[in-house]
Amino acid sequence: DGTITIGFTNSETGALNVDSSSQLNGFKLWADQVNAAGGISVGGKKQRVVFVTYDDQSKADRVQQLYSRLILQDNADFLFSPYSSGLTATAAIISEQYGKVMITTGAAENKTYQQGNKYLFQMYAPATTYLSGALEALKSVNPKAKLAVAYKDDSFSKAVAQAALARARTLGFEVVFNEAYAPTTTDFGPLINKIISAGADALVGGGHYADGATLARQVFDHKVPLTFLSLLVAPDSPQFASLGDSAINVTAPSQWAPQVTFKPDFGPTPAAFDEAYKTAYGKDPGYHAAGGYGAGLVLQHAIEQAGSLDADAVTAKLNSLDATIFFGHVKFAEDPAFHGLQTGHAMVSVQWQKKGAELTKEVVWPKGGATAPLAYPLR
Amino acid sequence: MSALLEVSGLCKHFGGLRAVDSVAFTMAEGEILGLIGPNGAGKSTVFNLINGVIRPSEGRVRFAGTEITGWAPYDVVRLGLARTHQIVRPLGDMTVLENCTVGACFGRESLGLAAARRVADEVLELVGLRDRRDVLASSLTIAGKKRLEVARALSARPRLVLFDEVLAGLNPTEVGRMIAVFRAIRDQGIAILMIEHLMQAVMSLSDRVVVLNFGRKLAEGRPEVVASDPVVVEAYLGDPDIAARLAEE
Amino acid sequence: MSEPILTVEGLETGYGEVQVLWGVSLRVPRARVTTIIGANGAGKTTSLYGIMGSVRPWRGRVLFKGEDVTALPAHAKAERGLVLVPEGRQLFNTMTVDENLEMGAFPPRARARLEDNRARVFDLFPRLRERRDQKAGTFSGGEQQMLAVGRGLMAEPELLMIDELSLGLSPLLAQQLFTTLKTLKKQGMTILLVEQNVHLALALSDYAYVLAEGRVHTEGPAREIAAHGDVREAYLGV
Amino acid sequence: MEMIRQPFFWIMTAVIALFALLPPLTHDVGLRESLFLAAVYIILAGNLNLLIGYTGYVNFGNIVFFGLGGYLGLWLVTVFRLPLVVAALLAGLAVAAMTAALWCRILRLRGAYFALASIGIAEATKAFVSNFEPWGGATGLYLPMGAFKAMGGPREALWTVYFLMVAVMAATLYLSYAVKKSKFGLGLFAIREDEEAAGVLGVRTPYYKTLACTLSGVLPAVAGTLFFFKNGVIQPEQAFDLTLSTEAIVMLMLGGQGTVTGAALGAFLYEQFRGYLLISPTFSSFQLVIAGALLLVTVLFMPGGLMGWVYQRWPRLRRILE
Amino acid sequence: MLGVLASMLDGVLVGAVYGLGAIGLTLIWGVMDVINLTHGALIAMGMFGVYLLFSGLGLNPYLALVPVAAAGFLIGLAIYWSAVHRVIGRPPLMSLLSTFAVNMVLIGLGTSGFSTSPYNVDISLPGISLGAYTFTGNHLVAALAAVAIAGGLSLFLQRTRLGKAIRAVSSNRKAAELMGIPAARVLAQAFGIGIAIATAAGGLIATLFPFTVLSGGGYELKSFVVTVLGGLGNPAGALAGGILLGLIEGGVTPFIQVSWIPVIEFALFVGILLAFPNGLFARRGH
Ligand SMILES: Nc1ncnc2c1ncn2[C@@H]1O[C@H](COP(=O)(O)OP(=O)(O)OP(=O)(O)O)[C@@H](O)[C@H]1O
Ligand SMILES: Nc1ncnc2c1ncn2[C@@H]1O[C@H](COP(=O)(O)OP(=O)(O)OP(=O)(O)O)[C@@H](O)[C@H]1O
Ligand SMILES: [Mg+2]
Ligand SMILES: [Mg+2]
Repeated sequence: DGTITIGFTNSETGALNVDSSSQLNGFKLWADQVNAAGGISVGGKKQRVVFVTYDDQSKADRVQQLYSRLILQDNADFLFSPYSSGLTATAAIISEQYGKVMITTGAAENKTYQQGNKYLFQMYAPATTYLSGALEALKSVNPKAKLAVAYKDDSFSKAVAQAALARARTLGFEVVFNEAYAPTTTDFGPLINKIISAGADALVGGGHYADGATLARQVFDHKVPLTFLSLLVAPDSPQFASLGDSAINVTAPSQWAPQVTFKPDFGPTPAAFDEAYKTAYGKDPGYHAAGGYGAGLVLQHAIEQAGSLDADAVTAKLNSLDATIFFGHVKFAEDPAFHGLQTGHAMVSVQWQKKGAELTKEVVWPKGGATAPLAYPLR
Repeated sequence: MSALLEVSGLCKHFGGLRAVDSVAFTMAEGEILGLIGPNGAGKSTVFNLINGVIRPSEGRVRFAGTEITGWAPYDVVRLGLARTHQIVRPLGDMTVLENCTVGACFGRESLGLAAARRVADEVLELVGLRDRRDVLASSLTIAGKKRLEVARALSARPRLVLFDEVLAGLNPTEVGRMIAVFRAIRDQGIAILMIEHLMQAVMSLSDRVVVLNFGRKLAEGRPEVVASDPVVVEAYLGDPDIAARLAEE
Repeated sequence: MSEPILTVEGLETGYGEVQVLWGVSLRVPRARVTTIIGANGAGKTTSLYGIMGSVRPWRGRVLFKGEDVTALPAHAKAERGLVLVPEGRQLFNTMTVDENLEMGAFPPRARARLEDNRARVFDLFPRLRERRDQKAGTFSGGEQQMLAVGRGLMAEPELLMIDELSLGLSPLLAQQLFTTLKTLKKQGMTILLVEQNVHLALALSDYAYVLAEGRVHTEGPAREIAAHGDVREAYLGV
Repeated sequence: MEMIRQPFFWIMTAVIALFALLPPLTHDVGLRESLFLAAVYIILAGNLNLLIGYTGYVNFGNIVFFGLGGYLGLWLVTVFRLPLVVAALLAGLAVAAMTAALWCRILRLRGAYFALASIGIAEATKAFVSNFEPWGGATGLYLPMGAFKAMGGPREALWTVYFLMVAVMAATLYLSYAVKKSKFGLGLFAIREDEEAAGVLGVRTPYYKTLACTLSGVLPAVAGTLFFFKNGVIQPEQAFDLTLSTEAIVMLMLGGQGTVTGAALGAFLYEQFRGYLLISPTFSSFQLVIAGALLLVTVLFMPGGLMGWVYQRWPRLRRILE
Repeated sequence: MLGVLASMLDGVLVGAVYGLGAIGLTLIWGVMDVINLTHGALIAMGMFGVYLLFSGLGLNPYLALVPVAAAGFLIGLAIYWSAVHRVIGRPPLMSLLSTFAVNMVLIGLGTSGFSTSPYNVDISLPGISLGAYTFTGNHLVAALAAVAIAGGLSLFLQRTRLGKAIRAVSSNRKAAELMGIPAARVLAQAFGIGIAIATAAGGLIATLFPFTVLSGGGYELKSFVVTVLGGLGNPAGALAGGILLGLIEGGVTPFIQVSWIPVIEFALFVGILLAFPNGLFARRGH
């Protein structure tokens, strides 16, 4: 028929709800624009995009059931992954056996790509690279900083933190505190007291939105004497501004920010995307939104190159893809040991800065793409 | 021949209360011993101590030549000592038959299911619950439940049964019938230790009677002797022709 | 004789599908002791529960002090002075003797005279005074019976119904209880008694009903019943 | 072996046959996936029945058997390269051993307190495993594709796992039936009704309880290995999900505790029902509300669960559908 | 050293709130032998109640507790009559099931209304500091409120007629009816009280930590622990249990990785259960 079906589950309910849904907005925006333009042209013929989605409740129980259904009942031509690394690994078993291309957005845990998958492609820069930018930024202002690392006890955050620790050592920081906290933590009092006791003056880590926002707020409430604070995921979301003073000068690694100045080989410019997103949803796009859009864009590009919906043809194009889009540089590892791992994309560091009464999110690292100098110290 | 049951220096304290205070007595094979005494004298507690529901503070219990002090109830039954509860404890959601089958399965001979059912049937016949065998135990009347207690205890094929006020709640005629049943049981060579407040039954059944008062043994001996013992009358039996005095205006 | 305090007309009820009562009619005159006797399973307890409403009547009427109370829940009847001391004690096992008695005096009308009644009960059963702080559940069978009756008296009953009064009581205590009932009767209390110690029961009562298979088999003045041939043979064991 | 002569034995066998044959004959993978989950639920509810339905001990921690089994199994497969079946069986035995050792003490607690303790155990285990590095801590264990290769590629592997799961389900059904019909079962029922009285009647209550609890752990553990092997990854949050524990209890009650049919039926219907709501476009956003409402209605108006209702309506079936 | 002291104090403050959170559960459980699985959902409901009154009407969160608790009481009555009454006295699992069902409905409505994303009540009262460590005013106030409510309730149960009636009904419903106690109504009120306190607790927690529709679950779990520490149906015990729990958490954190706290916590919980089968502060056995 004349349509291209893309199937995926997203976490409408459960722990991953927030991050997962902003990504969904990205997907939708992409699909709307494509369809407005008549669809994706496959061998000269325009085909419209339709989504089929189910709620996976952020749980593994039914993921395989749902992905089988997407492939077999709903005849999905292509797949997007569920949000988290665990669910993605589970879904991949199905997608792989039916040879369906699945673009992952979210699943940043490197392990996911070391299971010998052939049709799995990662949109985001892998977990291992998340915090290096933040640490370099810190080094530039305070090489002697006593570093505390506190991260959510889940696979993604843990992978990030471990990479960060390694990096910190090579950069010559003294790590005075290093602990994971339970994913459900809402009371960071005990943790914060320990960080104070450890005499740390810089804190990096975090996890996802809920815990990250809470941590930032309680660091502020407890008047922790920190000079530098960089957290995963949470500060990148526009919602973070609602924390008010607690948000000031908090930095975050970001897959993408509206201010970046990439020159796309295809697709919209960063500014154009930013614009479109604002008009569509009335709020700034976070990187999950951008990633979602990017995933669609990359898939579309590969399909058009291949000129067919055949999975292997599209896979070939994705394997050979090496281009820059509004989201940044995209290149997938071809080495079977970790096939599909994102190797091209580089991350930026953003920081919430107080401009008069306004809180604005500025890119502060790398210096090249920076829109404002790093504000230091924290308070 | 050595005694079947031998209780010596038995004591049980609840906090300050000496519920049972150095009680001692013995029973021979196939004997019927009546255990009487005022309410709260410690009779049921003695039962609990004998079959191991609670551990004695002091004293020893020997049964069939084995020291069973502090044994768990389920081991005591396997040795052939079964009991009933004064405050009935039917297995409510199981049928009358199933209740007795449990008794037989895990009793002295620990029978298989089929054999156990046969035993259970016989016993139910004996106590006159045969026609109720398939109703839920919870739907029996109090007296019915007491009969069930008797049946369950007998299903274990015991050498000694402890009956705790199983005649209470029967009217004199029904009591008469149960007395016959008890005789039948005894004729099977099963010894009976029974707590009763119904003198009619105690007198006509018991070979010997032990009287408890405030946890201590007050008297012991042949029924008619004990019954005429002024101490017992004063503490327990009271006025024989009370009925007359109630009737007169 | 004054009009009865309690009248039961053609009461029918049972459990689940099983019908137990097949039209029981009773009249309980004021300031008298009335007795119900009958074999096990005859339906005595069920009748009392039917009257209280603990078992819902299927057919028939219950009139208390002239008022039709058939449909009222048990607690409403207790508030009107219709009190049952149930078979098998039914104490508040996790509460102390004192608290049990106090709960007996829950209805407003009884609350007022709580202290006097408590004193009266304690005189009746000194054992309860000695053990006022013991948990009811750990009482001996007979002690529980004392407490059950005592709790009933706490409720300022106008009609006191007792199921198996002497069940589990030592002869001496049973005698004492019956004597107490006699005094209560003299004081003008109305009593409906279910009792297996038929001799004492009939001796105490003025009027008696014999229940068999859920029907009233015979009724009449206690003396006549006691003398009645097949009653003697069926229930008095002679 | 007079079990064979009972009609119910053949009814069970027929149902199992349907599970085993329908998907391959229809080549319907969707059906397979749905029946797979149903089988898992039946295993959970069915074994739980041994403890709750037969013995009267409410175990909120039943998911621990499943989760631990999964971890042990995947660990054996990934680290020691053991074949799946061997790993699964070993996991089952290991869990049984742990249960026998640990739970016999817990089982001294009565009623509500046992329920509480079981929750405690579930949470403690989960928290422990998320910190236990040999098992990947919070990251969990990922299964290399190689493991599937050994079984002739993912496609075949998933089919094999499905059949294995059906086998475990069969074992569950036969086991609960055999127990119910046995002297052992009678003892358990006695304990459920009144533990003191059971003891006085000669039932060795401590041993029986421990045995029942241990038995109820073996097959879920085996199932756990299979389930997470199929998922390709196991993580604490998924392995020790207390909600699933509670849901298992719900299924049991829904079908009618103490009956083999009830446990199975309850589990099956619950799975189908939740599955349907989840994918149905109209309900999906309200699926919880609807599921809840319907459950409530069933509980209130079918106290004995489905089987309770059936027995009331057709008393004769009590003899046939155990 | 100061650090240890500080985190123990923090623990006590939070613990008091845990205690309050558990009271509703332990009360209902002890009184009518109902394991109320809606507890968590209703704690969450309390959180959102305060949140709405605060961010919507700008009502002071602590004042908002009053209407929230009142609403909680009514909701409690509603749940009792609709879901609990018919299953009471049936095998304990029945009530477990019906409350679980209601819980599903509540959570379902909650998620469709607020999704599962976090909210918070944005006030911070001036706190006090101890060296580098700060105790927020919110914690102090919450702890005090918790103690007050718990104290009031246990007085109510021990002293008042209704209180005793509640215990009587829980001990023997049939007898209570015969003694003129309207059992059903009494139970309904007990349930209502339990829920009112649960929602109030939720409201207090909302002033301390951010929350989602699902947050209640975590506190429900802690409530189970606290219930055991404190003994079934014993509010004062629950409070003590809660504080103890907080103290333990605070006491161990300085010495172990925080991610190990749950392990310690629940292992300890099971241990205590085995050592004191009727709860640490149990006054009446069960
Ligand atoms: N668990 C317990 N805790 C405290 N006191 C107890 C306990 N069990 C029994 N008692 C007390 O011990 C005494 C003896 O109780 P027991 O049941 O043996 O009396 P009994 O002789 O059987 O009386 P009855 O003829 O009324 O049954 C009673 O006063 C009772 O209150
Ligand atoms: N809860 C119940 N469920 C079902 N049937 C019952 C129940 N209680 C009593 N019955 C039945 O009702 C009938 C009458 O019982 P009831 O208790 O009224 O007899 P009763 O005259 O009090 O006997 P008893 O002298 O033994 O107390 C009996 O056949 C009994 O089996
Ligand atoms: Mg006794
Ligand atoms: Mg009766």
